[in-house]
Formats: sequence, C-alpha cells, structure tokens
Amino acid sequence: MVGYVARRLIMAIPVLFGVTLITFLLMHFTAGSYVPGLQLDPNLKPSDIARIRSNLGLDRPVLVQYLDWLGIGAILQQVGLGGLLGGGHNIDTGILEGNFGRSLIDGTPVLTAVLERLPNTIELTATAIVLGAAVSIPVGVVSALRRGGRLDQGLTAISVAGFAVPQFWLGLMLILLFSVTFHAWHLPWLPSSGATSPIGGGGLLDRLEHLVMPAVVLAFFYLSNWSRFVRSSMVETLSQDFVRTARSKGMTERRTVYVHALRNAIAPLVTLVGLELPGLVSGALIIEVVFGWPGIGLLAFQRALQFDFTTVMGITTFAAVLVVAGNLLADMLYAVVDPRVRYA
Amino acid sequence: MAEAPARPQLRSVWTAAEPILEVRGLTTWFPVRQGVLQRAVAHVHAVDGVDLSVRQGETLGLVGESGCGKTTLGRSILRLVEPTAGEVFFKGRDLLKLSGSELRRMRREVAIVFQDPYASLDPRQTVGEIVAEPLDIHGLAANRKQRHQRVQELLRVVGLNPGMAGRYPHEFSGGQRQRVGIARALAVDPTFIVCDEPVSALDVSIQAQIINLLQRLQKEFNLTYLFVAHDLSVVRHLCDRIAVMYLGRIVEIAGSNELHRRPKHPYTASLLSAIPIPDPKIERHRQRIILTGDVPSPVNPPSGCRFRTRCFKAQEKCAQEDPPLDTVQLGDHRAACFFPVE
Amino acid sequence: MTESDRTYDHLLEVRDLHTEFPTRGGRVHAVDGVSFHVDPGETLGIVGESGSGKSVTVLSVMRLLQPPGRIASGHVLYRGRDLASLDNAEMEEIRGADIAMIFQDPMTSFNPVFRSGWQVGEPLRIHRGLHPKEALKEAVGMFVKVGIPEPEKRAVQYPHEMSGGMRQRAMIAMGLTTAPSVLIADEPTTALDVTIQAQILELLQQVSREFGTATILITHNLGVVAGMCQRMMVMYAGRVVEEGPTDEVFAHPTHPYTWSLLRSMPRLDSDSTEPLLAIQGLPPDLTALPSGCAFHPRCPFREERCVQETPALLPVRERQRAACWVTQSGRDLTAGPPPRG
Amino acid sequence: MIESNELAAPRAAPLEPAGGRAGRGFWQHSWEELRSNRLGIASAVLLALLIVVALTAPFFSQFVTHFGTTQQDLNNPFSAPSRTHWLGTDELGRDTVTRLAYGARISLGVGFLTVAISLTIGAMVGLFAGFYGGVLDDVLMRIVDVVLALPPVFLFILMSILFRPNAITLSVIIASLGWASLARLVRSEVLSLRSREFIVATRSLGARNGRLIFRHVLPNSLQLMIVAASLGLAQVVLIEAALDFLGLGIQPPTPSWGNMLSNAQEYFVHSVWLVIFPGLMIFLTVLAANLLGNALRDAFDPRLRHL
Amino acid sequence: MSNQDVTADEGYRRFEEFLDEWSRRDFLRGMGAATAFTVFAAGGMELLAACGGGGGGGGQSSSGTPKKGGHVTEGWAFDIKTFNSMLSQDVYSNLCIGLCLDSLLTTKANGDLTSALASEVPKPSSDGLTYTFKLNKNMKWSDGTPLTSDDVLFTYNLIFAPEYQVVASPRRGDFTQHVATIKAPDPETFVVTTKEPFAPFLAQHAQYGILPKHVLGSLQPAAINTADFNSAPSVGSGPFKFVRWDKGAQVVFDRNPNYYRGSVLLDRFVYKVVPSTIAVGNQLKTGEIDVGQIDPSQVSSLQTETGFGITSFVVPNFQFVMMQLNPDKPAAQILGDKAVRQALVYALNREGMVKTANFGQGEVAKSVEPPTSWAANPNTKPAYSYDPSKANQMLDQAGWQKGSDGIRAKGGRKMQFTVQFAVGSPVLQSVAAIMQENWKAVGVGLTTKTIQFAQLVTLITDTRDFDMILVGFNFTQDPDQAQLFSSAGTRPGGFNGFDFKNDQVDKLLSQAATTVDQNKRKQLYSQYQDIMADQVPAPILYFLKNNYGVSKRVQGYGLGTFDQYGTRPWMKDVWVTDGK
Repeated sequence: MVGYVARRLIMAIPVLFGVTLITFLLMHFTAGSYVPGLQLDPNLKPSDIARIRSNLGLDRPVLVQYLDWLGIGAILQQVGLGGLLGGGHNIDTGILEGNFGRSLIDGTPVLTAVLERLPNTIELTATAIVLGAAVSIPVGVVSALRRGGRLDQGLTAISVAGFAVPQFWLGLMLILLFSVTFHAWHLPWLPSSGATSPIGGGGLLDRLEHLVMPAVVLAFFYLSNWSRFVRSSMVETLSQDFVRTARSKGMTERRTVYVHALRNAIAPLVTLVGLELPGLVSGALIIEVVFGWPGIGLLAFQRALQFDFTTVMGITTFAAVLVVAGNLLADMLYAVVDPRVRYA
Repeated sequence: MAEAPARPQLRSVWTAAEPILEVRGLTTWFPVRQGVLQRAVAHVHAVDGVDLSVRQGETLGLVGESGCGKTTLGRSILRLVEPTAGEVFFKGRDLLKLSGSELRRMRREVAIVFQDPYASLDPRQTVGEIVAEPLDIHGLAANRKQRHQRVQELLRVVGLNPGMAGRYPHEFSGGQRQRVGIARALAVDPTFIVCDEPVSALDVSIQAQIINLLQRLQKEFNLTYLFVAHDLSVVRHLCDRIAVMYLGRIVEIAGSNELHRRPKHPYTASLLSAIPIPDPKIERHRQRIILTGDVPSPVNPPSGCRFRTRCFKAQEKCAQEDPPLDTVQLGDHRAACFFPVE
Repeated sequence: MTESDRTYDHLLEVRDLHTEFPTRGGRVHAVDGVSFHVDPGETLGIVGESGSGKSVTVLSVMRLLQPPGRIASGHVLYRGRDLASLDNAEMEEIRGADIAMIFQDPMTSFNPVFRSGWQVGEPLRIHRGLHPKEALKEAVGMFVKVGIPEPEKRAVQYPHEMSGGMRQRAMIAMGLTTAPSVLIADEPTTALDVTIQAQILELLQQVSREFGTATILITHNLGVVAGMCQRMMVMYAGRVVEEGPTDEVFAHPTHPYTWSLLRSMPRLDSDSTEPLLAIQGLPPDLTALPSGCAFHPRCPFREERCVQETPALLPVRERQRAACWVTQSGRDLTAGPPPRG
Repeated sequence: MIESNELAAPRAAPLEPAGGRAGRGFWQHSWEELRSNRLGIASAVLLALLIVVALTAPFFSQFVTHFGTTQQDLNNPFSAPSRTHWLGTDELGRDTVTRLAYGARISLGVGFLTVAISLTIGAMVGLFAGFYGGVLDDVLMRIVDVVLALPPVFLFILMSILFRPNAITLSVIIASLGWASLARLVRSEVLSLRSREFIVATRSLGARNGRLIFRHVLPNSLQLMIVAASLGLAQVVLIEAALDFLGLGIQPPTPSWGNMLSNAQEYFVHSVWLVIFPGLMIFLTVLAANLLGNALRDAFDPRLRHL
Repeated sequence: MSNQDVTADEGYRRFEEFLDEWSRRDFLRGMGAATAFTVFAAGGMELLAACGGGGGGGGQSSSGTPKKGGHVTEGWAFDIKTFNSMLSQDVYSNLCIGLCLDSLLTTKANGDLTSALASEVPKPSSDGLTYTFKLNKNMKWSDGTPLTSDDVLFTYNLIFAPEYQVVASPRRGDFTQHVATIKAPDPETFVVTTKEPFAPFLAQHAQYGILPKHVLGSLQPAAINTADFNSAPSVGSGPFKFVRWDKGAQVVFDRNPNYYRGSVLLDRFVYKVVPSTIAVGNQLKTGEIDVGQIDPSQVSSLQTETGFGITSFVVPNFQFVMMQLNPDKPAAQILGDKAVRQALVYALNREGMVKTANFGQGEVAKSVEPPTSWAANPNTKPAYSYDPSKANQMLDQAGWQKGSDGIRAKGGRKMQFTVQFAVGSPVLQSVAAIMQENWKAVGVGLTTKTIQFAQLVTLITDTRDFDMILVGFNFTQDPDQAQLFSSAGTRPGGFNGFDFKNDQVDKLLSQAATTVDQNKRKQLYSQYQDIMADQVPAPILYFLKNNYGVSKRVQGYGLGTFDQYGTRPWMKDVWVTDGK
C-alpha cells in the first residue's frame, strides 16, 4: 500500500512539472509586456513601468523566471551561476522549498491568499457534496426500485434537467427570485452575495443564509449527476446474484435493498466524490463568480485576468496537487468500500 | 478443397515421419509487479518447462483443471503469448525464433479454435467477413469472386448454410458460432489446429455435433489436433494420446485407453475417479479418490513434486526432489511420479 | 414457523406450476405445468439444458423470480401450506429457515463487501434473532461441519479471499445454519473443477444423510445425477418430459430426449471413438415453441402425431412417466430410431 | 450441406429460413432500438431542427424574420415580443429571433467542431496508447494526466487572450482540454477490447496491428465514441455558453447565446425575454444532446451505462 | 413595454399584458444580475482620481439631529489591493486608504483643494518653486504616537529617495521629474521645492495618505512592497481605523478615537465587495448595502425605489476613440487626413450613444476638458453635431468614393478599420455597435474587437498595433493632459499610443503646466481645446455621469464629482437615523 502510494506520487512529479510549465509559458506569452497590477494611469511614467517590471524580475528570459519560480534560482546563485538570473527579484518564490511567493498584485503571500479562501470554498463545495449525496442516494434508490414508473420518470426528468441547465443562469434566477423579489414582497429573503454579512455577520445562521443559494445550485449539479449514477448502479446491483442469495436467506426486502444492495451500489459513488476534490479550484468557479463567493475559484479567475503570475502559478500547483490527490483519494476510498480492491 | 491455391512450402528439413510439433522446455512466466518501480517481484509459473511432441495426423489431448496452464501452453506454442524460454519446433523450424513476417507466414500452417465462440468472433463483422478475413490477410483469394466462393465452401464444409454469410454472430446459436470459428480456422488450409476447449461452453446436446464435426474434418483434411480440455470424457473420446497437466507441468502422458486403464500418476487417478459417469449402477459403486484442499498458487509452486500437497501417496522424497516426466516409463506411457499408482 | 396440524403427502410438493415472463416478443412460458415432490432424506435431480426451465422452477418455489417474471398458476405445497399464496412477510419466514438454496456461482452469490462469517451467520440473525457474536460463533461451527480448514480465520475473510471450492462450502454452510428441511442446490458444481466438484458432491451427500434434508439438485450433468439422486426428472422447453427413479431412467429412457442425451455424451468408460449420436438442431426458442411436442423437430423417433398434439406426462413403465406419444403407445426406444428416407 | 442432421432444423431455430439477405447487423439493431425510444427520437429531431436553423440562418434572417443580426433600431430598443419582433429586441433594437438563430450557429458549430477535434485526437491517442501499451502508453498517458490536471479556468482565460475567440479558435481551445478525457475513455475501452478473444483470434490468423486496430478495435469502440460525442456535445455547449458569459468566448456583436445572456442580465429588469430565451435555447440544446446520448447508449449497449 | 401595437393579434396582446402584470408586481425589478467580467473590464474606465473633498460636499442634505453610533455599508464591485498609499493605483484602494490615512491636502466636491493634515493649502513661493506645508498641531496616530512632518518626509521619500528605488510605486517617475528637494525643517513643517514651476503639483502630489514612519521606517526598502501594513494597517490617521480585510468580501473600519478633527459619529464603516455593478442595485434594494454606485442601466428603474435616494453628478471620465496617427501604421494613411477625422466625428450620433448605451447617464463632450473643470471651454469649434450628410460630403471631397459594396475607397485603399476595446463592458459594446452602424451609413467599414484589459494596456503603451481604440480615462481636477496628448507621451511606455504630435499643443501644455496663475492657465487651455477640437486626434464621445444610491437612513453623505474616492473628511459627520 505504501509502495503503491509512493509510486503514484512519483508518477505525479512529471505531471506537476508539465502543468506548471505549460501554465507559466502560456501566461508569459499572453501577458506580453504588461506589468501585473498596473492600470491605465495618465500619471504613470514609462520609467515607472520599466522600474517596476525590472523589480519584479519580469524582464528576464522566461525560462530563467520559471527556474526562479521553481526555486532553482537560489541554487543557481549558490553554484555561482546567479548571473543568469539577472535583475533584482522580489517575488521571492521557490516552489521546491515550499515557497509560493507573493502576489504581484497586492504583495501578500500566495499561500496565505489561497488558505484564506480555502475555508469558504470548502464550506461551499462540502455542503453541496453532502447535500448532493444526501439527496441523490435516496432519489437514485427510489428510482431504481420503481424503475420505469411515474416517480422514476419524474426524478429522472429532474436530474436530466439538472444536467442541462446552465449553472450561472440558474444562479441568476435564484437571486432574482429569492433575494430581489422576495424582499420586494416583504417575504423572508436570502442575501445575494458573499459568505457572511459585513455587520454582525459570521454567525451560524448568517453563514447558512448566505450559503443556501450557491450550495443549492452546485448541489443540483451533483444531484443530477449522482442520482443517475446511483440509479443505474442500483439497478445493476439488484440484478446480481448475491442479492438473490440475500433474498433466499429470507431477509426482508428493505434489508436486502438497504444493507446488501445499497452498500455495493454506492461504493463507486465514493470514488466520484473523491474525484470532486480538484473541483475546489474550478468546480464551483462560475457559482462563486455569480454569488460573489470569496472562494478559490473567484480568486483564480480574477488573478488570471490580472496576470498575477505568482498567484496563478500557486493556484495551478495547488490544483494539480488536488487532481493527483483526488485520484489517489478516490482509489484509496474505493479500496476502503470494496474489500476486493487491494493496491500493491 | 482442390481449388485452394497451392501453398508455398516452408523451407525445412522436416520429414513426415518426425513429430510435426516438438516442444522442448517451454516455459511461460507472467511477472507479478510490485513496488515503486513496478519491478517484477515474482512470477506466475503458468507453463514451467514442458516437453511435448505431436505426430502428424494424431490428436493429442491436453487436460487439467483451471489454472493448470493448459490454455497458456496452447497459446505459447502459437506465440499468441510470448514464452519465456524453450523451443517449439513446427515441422522442424523453431517458431520462437521466427521474425514477425515469418511468423505471419507460418500462421497459414497452424490455426486455433477458441473456447467461447461468441467472444472469439468480432461482433461487428458478418460471418462471411469473419471467414474471409484469413483469406484477405494472406492474400489467398485472387479476386472477389474466388473469395466469395471460398467462403461459401468453407461454411458448407462446417455444416452451415452458406446463405447465412451475411448475418452477424449474435444471430447464431453457440454451436453454430463454433462452426464459424472452425470455418475461419480452416480458411488458411492449416495442417495443425490447436483446439482450446472448443466444446466446454456448449450445451450437452450440441457438444456431440461439434465433436463429430472435428473428427470428420480431421479425416477429411488430414489435420493434426492439439486438443485442450478439462473434460476427460471428451478428450478420451477424441484423442489418440492424452497429456495431463498440473500447475504448469505435464505430469503424465499416455495413449488414451492406456491412461484410462492404468493411470500412474496419483493426480491422473484422482481426476479419473472424480469424473461422474452417467450410469447410476457404476457411479454409485465407484471407488472415489477425493483430493483434499485446493490447487496451490502458481506464483509459489510447492517444492519437489507440485502435486505433493494434495497427494494421497506423498512421502518425504516428493518434497525434496522434482520427479521428471520419465520417472515412470512404460513404452509410450510416461509419468512424473516416484510412487506411482499400481 | 408453527407446525401445521394438517397432514400432508409430501414435505414439498409442486403441483401444475406455470411461470411466465412477459417479453416484447410475447409471453414466455418458462415453466409450463411442472409437478414434482420431495421427501426428507431424498435427493431429486432435475436435469435439462440451459433454458429448459429448471432454474426458473426452483426460483418459483422460492418465490425469487426477478420481476416481471411471475407464477401464473399452480401450487407449491410445503408441509401442506401453499407457498404461492403466502404474503411476502410469511414467505420471508420460510425462506432460509425451512427451505434454503445454494447457487451455481459461489463467487457472485456472496456479497463481496461483507465478511464471509457475517454472511453465513446472517440467516440466524434474521430467523432466530441471534446476537451477531453468537451468529458468528455458529457460523464458525458450521464451517467446521462443511470441512473448511481454519474456520476462525476464514470467517473474518472476505469471499474473494477464498478459493472457489471453499466458497461453495461456505455457501452450503450458510444454507444449513438454520437446519432447513429442504435444500435446493442450483447447479452447485458447474463452476468448479472436477476434483472440487467431487468434494462438494461428497459433502452434499453427507449433509443429506446427516441432516435428513430433502435435496433438490439441479444440474445439466447426467453423471452427477447418476451418482447423487434417487429420483430424477428431465426438463425440456419448460416442461417435464420424463420422470422416474434414476436407475430406471438411465437403464430404460422412455423419452427420446433422454435417450438422445445419454447417447450424445462421450463416456469415460467407453473405448469407442465412433461418432457420437448428435441431437440435431438447436434447443427451442421459448418465444416460438414448435407445435405439438416441443422436441419433435429434433426427435429421431417423431411421428405424425408429435407435430400436431402436445403429449401429457403419463406413466409409461412402472414408476416412470414420460411425455411422449411414441413411448406412450408402447414402443421401446432401445431398438433405436426408425431409418429415415 | 454435408451432414444434414447437423443443420439447424428450420422450425426450431430462432432464425428465419436462410435466404440471401444480409443479417440484422449491429447498426440496424441499434437503430431499431433507438427508434423505439420516443424521447431519443424527439431529441434527435430537435437537434436536427436546430442544425437546420443554424445552417440557414442567413436565409432565415432574410426571408423569415427580415432582420440582420447587427441591424439596429435605436428608436425601438427593448421592444416586447410582437408580430414584427417575435421575441422582442435588445438594447440596440436588434431582433432577438434573428440573433438566436445566429447564436445557434455558434453554439452548435462550436459544439460539433469541438467534439470532432477532441474525438479525433482523443480516439487516436486512446487507440494507440491502449493498443500498443508500454512506453508509448506511458508517455501518452502522462500527457493526458498533465492536460487533465491543468486548471481549465487558466487555460481558457489565457488561450482566449492568445487567440481571438471565434467559433473555430474557441473550438480549438475547448478541444485542447477535452480530448484528454476522451483519450482515457477510449484507451480503457481499447484495453478491454485488446484482451478480448476475437482480437487474439484475429492475431492468430497472422493479422498485422494496423488491421487489428482499424478493422476490429476501432469499429468495436465506435459506439462508445458516438455516445461520448453526443454527451460531449451537451457539455461543450454548456462550456461555450459559460465562457461567453464570463467574457472569454465569442465577443459581441457576433451573437451567441452565452453573450446574449451576459449582456441581457443588465437589462432584464425591464426586458425579461432577453434573458429567458437564450437560456431556454441553451437548456433545450443541452437537454436534447444529453437525451440523445442516453438514448444512443441504451440502444447500443447497456454496458456503457457508466458513461 | 412601450410597444403598444394596436394591430397586434390577441396572442401578443396577452403576452404583453402578462409581462406588464409581472412588471407591476415588481417581479423583475432591479434584477441586476451578476456579471463577472465587469469586475475586471471596468478597470479600463475607472482610473485613478486621487482627489478629496473638504468638509461636506454636495449630494444629500442632512435632516434631523446627528447622533452617534451605527454603521454604514458601502458596496463596490471591486476588492481593494493595498493600504499603502504609495503603491496604490486604483480608486478603490484609494477610497479605503482615504478612510484611515489622511493626506496633506484633500479635495472638495467642486474640485477645490482644501486642508487636511496640513492646516491650510500652501501658496507657492513667488518663483513658483517652493511649497511650504504647515501641519496641524498635536496630531496623533490611532495608537497615540504623535504624527509629525517626519512621517510626511518618510512618506515622500518612498518615491523620492534613491534608496527606495525598489519600492514599486507608480508615482516616482512624475514626482522625481518635477521635484528638486523635500525637507522637514521642524516637526510641523514640510517643504517641497520643484525644479521648475509646476502648476498641477498640489493636485497631483499633495493628496497621498501619509504613512507612519514608526511602523514602516525600520523596514528594508524592498520589504515596503510586502509589508504587513499594506494589507492590515496597524495604525491610522483618518476618521476610521482599520479592523479587518476579508479578501474578496469586505473591509471593516471602526471609529478612530484619536482623529485629529474629533471623533466621527459612526461606530463602523464597511466597504463591501459585491459580485458586480448590477448586484449593487440589488443589494441597495434589499438593504444589504447602504451606499453604492448604480449601473447606468438601472438608474431609471431604481429611481422609483423608496428605500434610498439617488445622487447624480458628471465626473471627469471621458470615453474617447484613439485614432492611429503614426505614419508607419496603415490606418494612419487614412486617419492622417484631418478632414477624414472630422467627417468621422460628424457621422457619429453621440446623443444616441449617451441615450442608448449609457441610458442617458452622461453628457456629450464639447471639448477635451471635462465640463466639471474650471478650464473647460464649452464653445470650441467646430461643435460636431450629428450630421451624416456633412460627413458624406466631406469624405466625398477628400476623394473617398463609395464602392459597390457601400464602402468608400481611395486609390485602391478601402476605408475600413478595426476598433478595439476592453472585454466585458456592455456600454462599450453598445457604443461600438452604434459607431459601426453610424459609420456604415457614411460608407466606412468598422469591425469591433474586444481584448482583455491587460492586453489593452500593452497595446496602448507598447505594441501600438491598432487602428482605433475605444477607451475611457479619468482625470483629476487639474486640467493638465500632457501625458495623453503631448508628443512626449509617444515614447514607448507613454499613453500617447496613437502618436499624436502637434507642436502647438506641446507648447501650450508645457506653458500651462509651468504657469501658476489660474487665469493665465485657463486661457492657455482654452486655446489648447480649440486646437484639439479642430484636429480631433481622438474624438471624445461623452463624459460619464455617476449615480449613487444612498439609503435614507444615512445622513450627511457628501459624494460629489471630485470626492468620491480618496480622503473623505466629511465622513466625520455622516450619521445614521436608526443608530444601527
């Protein structure tokens, strides 16, 4: 098991390099001579732009910048090749030393920025996942048991619709209805943006109020995805020999379904949930944008548009690590729920 | 099959008096990979040093229980699985030393019929296309018309209505599919056919049809069979000689009747006694040898004689020494056992 | 269950059972008027090819048919009680407690995610309300009885960690924990190697002796029936075509199908290399059964009448019944079929 | 016929009397299955209709709606649905129906092109990686891993800056990520096909790899690809709309459903039709593509259920 | 729903009724949904305007007796970036800096400079070179440390002293270009000497939040860029002191007890980040925010809302079209001809743009100087009314003949352009679409292209490979426009990316900048505006109008043209009627 994990991690190293290098190169080619954070300011002198650019080390060759970002810059300096690095560089990165550097936009450490946003994103996605799983499992089971019936058709229709409705559109509609219109009608209404109220906020109820709409939109997606999965998995499981064996032992239908069949049917769902881990970065992005949810997705989106190299690279690394970890987690979870699976 | 185009002879010094197939020390191991670098930490000893020879025109049966390596042996001979070591002389040429194109040419001489007639036919091809494929591969039909005629003829030979050439495998019953598989094998006009459990997946009432067909074809085309099966009754009916395999090794080989009457290896004896005979009078009073336990893992075969862990005659020596196949030798009858059954 | 005061003829008796499956191509009569019975200590063999309806018959007895399959008519009398008319809760009490079943593939018949001991003890927890720990202890005890070495270790293993033979032993153990009076074994050895098959058959015989259970053994292997069963019945296309004591049926088959089957099998004890008798044609498609006797297109003995009318299962010899116009009219099959022009 | 008694007796066999006619092939069988699926057929019809509208958008606008896509009427902005403007007009008095018809070109064009590109690349990579295995497989799959581990947001943003987004570049951008998962899908299918006995059988006949791949493996994985393509189309339409919505996709004044929506949200205080209809079009298209994909999957092979 | 087509059939009539019904029930009102992209794109329009207001500006009048306590939440679609006044560049950061770090001077709503930390607006010395700032006495930082001219000197050294080169301040270039020396002769005096008379000096450089030397002074120069202070200022001098900044969500301030002008009335001020400019309107309605700038598209619908009042004023932000004039670039071959440029402006329906694209929230430009400026000359000639026939005539005269495709051509060259602008602004999209239609009417082809904001910046300052750019700029109250229109700005990195070079303009701009007397300056700028109107190197389309919704519970909000961002001394007197 340990060997297996180690092997997977070693295999992930070239992947991480590939991901960061591609992002880095793409960003440099697209950014051109743009200095992150600078605006169209009539008082800005060309000399200022050149100076700031040089201070950030952005005038060096791209590959040198990448090596510096990796932290090889420091090593180069030690072996006397520091000249290659040129210019001053106050980005202060060294990913190999665990240093993600500081944002080029606001100078705060990238790691801090990501960690600050992480709880919000986790709050949103975890709620949606729990909500999605909690609803999709019974829905899928009921659909499978009533296969072909009215109830099944209705539930299937809802989940298919959940696949087809654009999330941003649904989000807008919910804001329209539950924030704006409900408020106008003097009904209890929901806040339309943010994770907490600025004044007197942060309490459990306050957080919940803010969480409801974005979590529901996201959960709707999971729900439609997973309920169909559970349904087909359950249908398949119910037709398997061991279910017949269970029945032949004289157990009640309820026990057969909920102990023997369900346990097998939802085992693969666990891996699906594991694979949602990378979704922390981009899965909820559009929802975070629509609801102004201060999560990682929103940060990623905003910073990419501002060419905040260090932050984007930090998030890219983080995301790639999540992908690797998510896949590994999914496999591990599968081994937990299905004793037949063993890794060596 | 007079119309079949003349087949170019493989260059060899082989003469018909010698065995058509001679297998020496054939070994096929599959690595068990583990660890960070996926190094092979152990091997499945699927086939472990098998010597075998098949004479022209005979049927050699290869029996054993699941996992004994009989299917791997059959496929290793045809290089459908790459053997780890050994030599396979077919008409005097070592197949394991052939290059890719030589090997492909050789495939006109040898064919294989598979166990599961459904799995071994491409579901997206019509039966006609399936049977014609070997002709296309080896360029055995000069034109479309010839190709069509040959397919029709082949289908007729295996007892199928040639009018059904446009149908798909799923439209046929198991027995009919197996006939298609046989027709495909015959298309290249081979001299040697490996029959890999060709009747095990069929219903009792269909089995006989295929067995009879195989027998008839052998006479008609002077074929040599290596017949792999787990059912000793079928093998005994069909084969001239029988080799019994256990855990990657051949433990006994003898003429069909000889083996049945005088099994020397305890494994053969117990195998024979375990097979139910459809006659209550005999069956109820048979003396059965019930083996204990299961077949050991082929990754770590037992030391000495591989059967000793389940053997009712095992002694100290069996664990120390590995009996070679000629430990017991009565003419053609050979067995790898120090304490053979009397 | 409480012992009924009523008297009954047989421990388990099936009368005129009809089971059907609605399909797109029409209603399929998978079981068409099957009757039989078993008594304690007795082993009944049901023989037939795939699709002959033998499995559906016993699944109907257990009421384990997959929807939309259903029992259309007939009675399943267990100790005089008609199982076909019980409600689900009552049937659940019978299943596993009075009638147990073991299946063909011991791999897929065990739930892969629960430990084997847990599963084997489950009938006890359901029917006797045993504490899980006690149930596990009983299961281990049962493992000993069916000859599983290291029973404590095996009980905490998952099914996939056991070999095929071991799993089938565990399956039998599971069926026997509640000491049922009827044990139905549906092709229990088909997925096993011959040497393991011999072990399992030995075990089944031993169980039947020791527990006095009535056993119904379903198989397609005539050799197995020959060794195991006192009585046998042969099924073809959802019907019983021949029935009688095993010895008699093998010695004097009274249905051409049985006759052909026996002649089409290569025998280990025969030196003959002559061509076997091959039953021509294919087993019938249940959605499009031939008219008259379902076997007539393949039957070497067929007469005009066989094509038109369906024969009933009637006594042909003493203690032996067959559904065949030919033998019912007094012909002996041993003479062989008439030559065809 | 050599031995008549070995032949199937016509009345007992599940076959019709043998004739010269070709059998009911796999595709024919699937088509019959599909035809009986009313929802699937309805979806296919709807998609076909949308394709027709998209293809004929210029004629449509000229002869049916009588408006151009960018034709403005500053005196008549935000007009409600009426006889002249069936679905109303936007802030510059442009006709919504006309713009929706042109939007269909974008959504479906990007959808189909993206699916075509990613399927071609994905299928090739999957086929070769799965079939040959070894180092080739390792290298290709590491590349797939890299692509799958790239955060799509950054890729979309950066590439939409690098290439000016139009229907073609946008397809390339989306496909540049989309092929990877398809490659994985095809690879796993190929892996299972490769070990299937009929491949071994064909190899035993002396077939070369090219024949195995293109005559056997590819035709047998086509069904999977078709289903994946249909479900992929739905996904791409959604992604395209989302990119437009985020301002990373098709740019105004070229109308697309996504950018019409993002534009409209400013105004649907008073002109709700501007946000309802593009949303509805996206919804219907995605729904149809999904349902068609499901129907195809059911028609082909229930084994593909996990897709 | 203005379309009351009486001939419409029954179905449509009923549909309209249905929509009307909806509208009446407010179902759709104020639904300004979130638009993600405006967050970033608007950077192209809303630029630096570091100004302030001295004591109660325009806007809302107070009623009732001010009371202490309560809070105000102001909503913006943009998060701030830094609290370091020397690093900040965007108005949002400046707004928050202004709340907790006072500057030497600040600006009133009408653009007049007024005192802040300095006790009065200094007069330049007679040679126009020296400015002497006298600080208020006994000022303290919020932690009680005295605030002296040492802090001021430290602050200005960040953009002046050579050892602070590494500080990533965008102000150093301009400051060091004009300033000769800075001195703090005593704790209450700060003296600046410029190299030559520089009239915009006070407006441009006297309004930076003063930083605490006792916090930042001990840091290495490079560490200033990343100091903790930048994201969490531990001490302050403004009306409020910083409490916390939840990135992407909100910035919270509490009353500063040591405020040198006395304690403010509010307990707490919150700068809230909302998803989009549209969301501002929604949240004003729901009361989630008290103050917020309303998107032009929503103004009319929000006017009927009862919970808040709307304050409107024109701002010095103009939308204009940069026309490529660099003779090396192909487009300049056409646009180099003044008559063509003029004809193109005549062909533009700028009223229509304001009315349609901006929903009436703007003013058609009569000159390059905003109407809010003291230097504005409203009577520049020509006046460029919308006159397509005149445009046609001028183009005909210039030798551009319409081809069969309706596009004018001359000597084989077609009159076709591509206009580029920042992605994501519906307003600019509409403006571009109208330009396209307007010009098409006179035989000029125009394609539009949107690019990301970052690219737009590079395009203007570096690559300069464009035909036209549609962009917005903000100006301070000083009328100097040298960075944009003087030939000095054509150097790489400068903002005169369209290569406008005019000797007279250069002369007038530099004269005006070195002239201290306002009347003289006004004259010079008036001439300058006339030349610009004649040359139209970059036609100004219109000036924007800002609209703020201010909740009725909030009193004393002094928002005006020049004091929206930057220090807001009037915050001291803002109070809330419900005390919450």
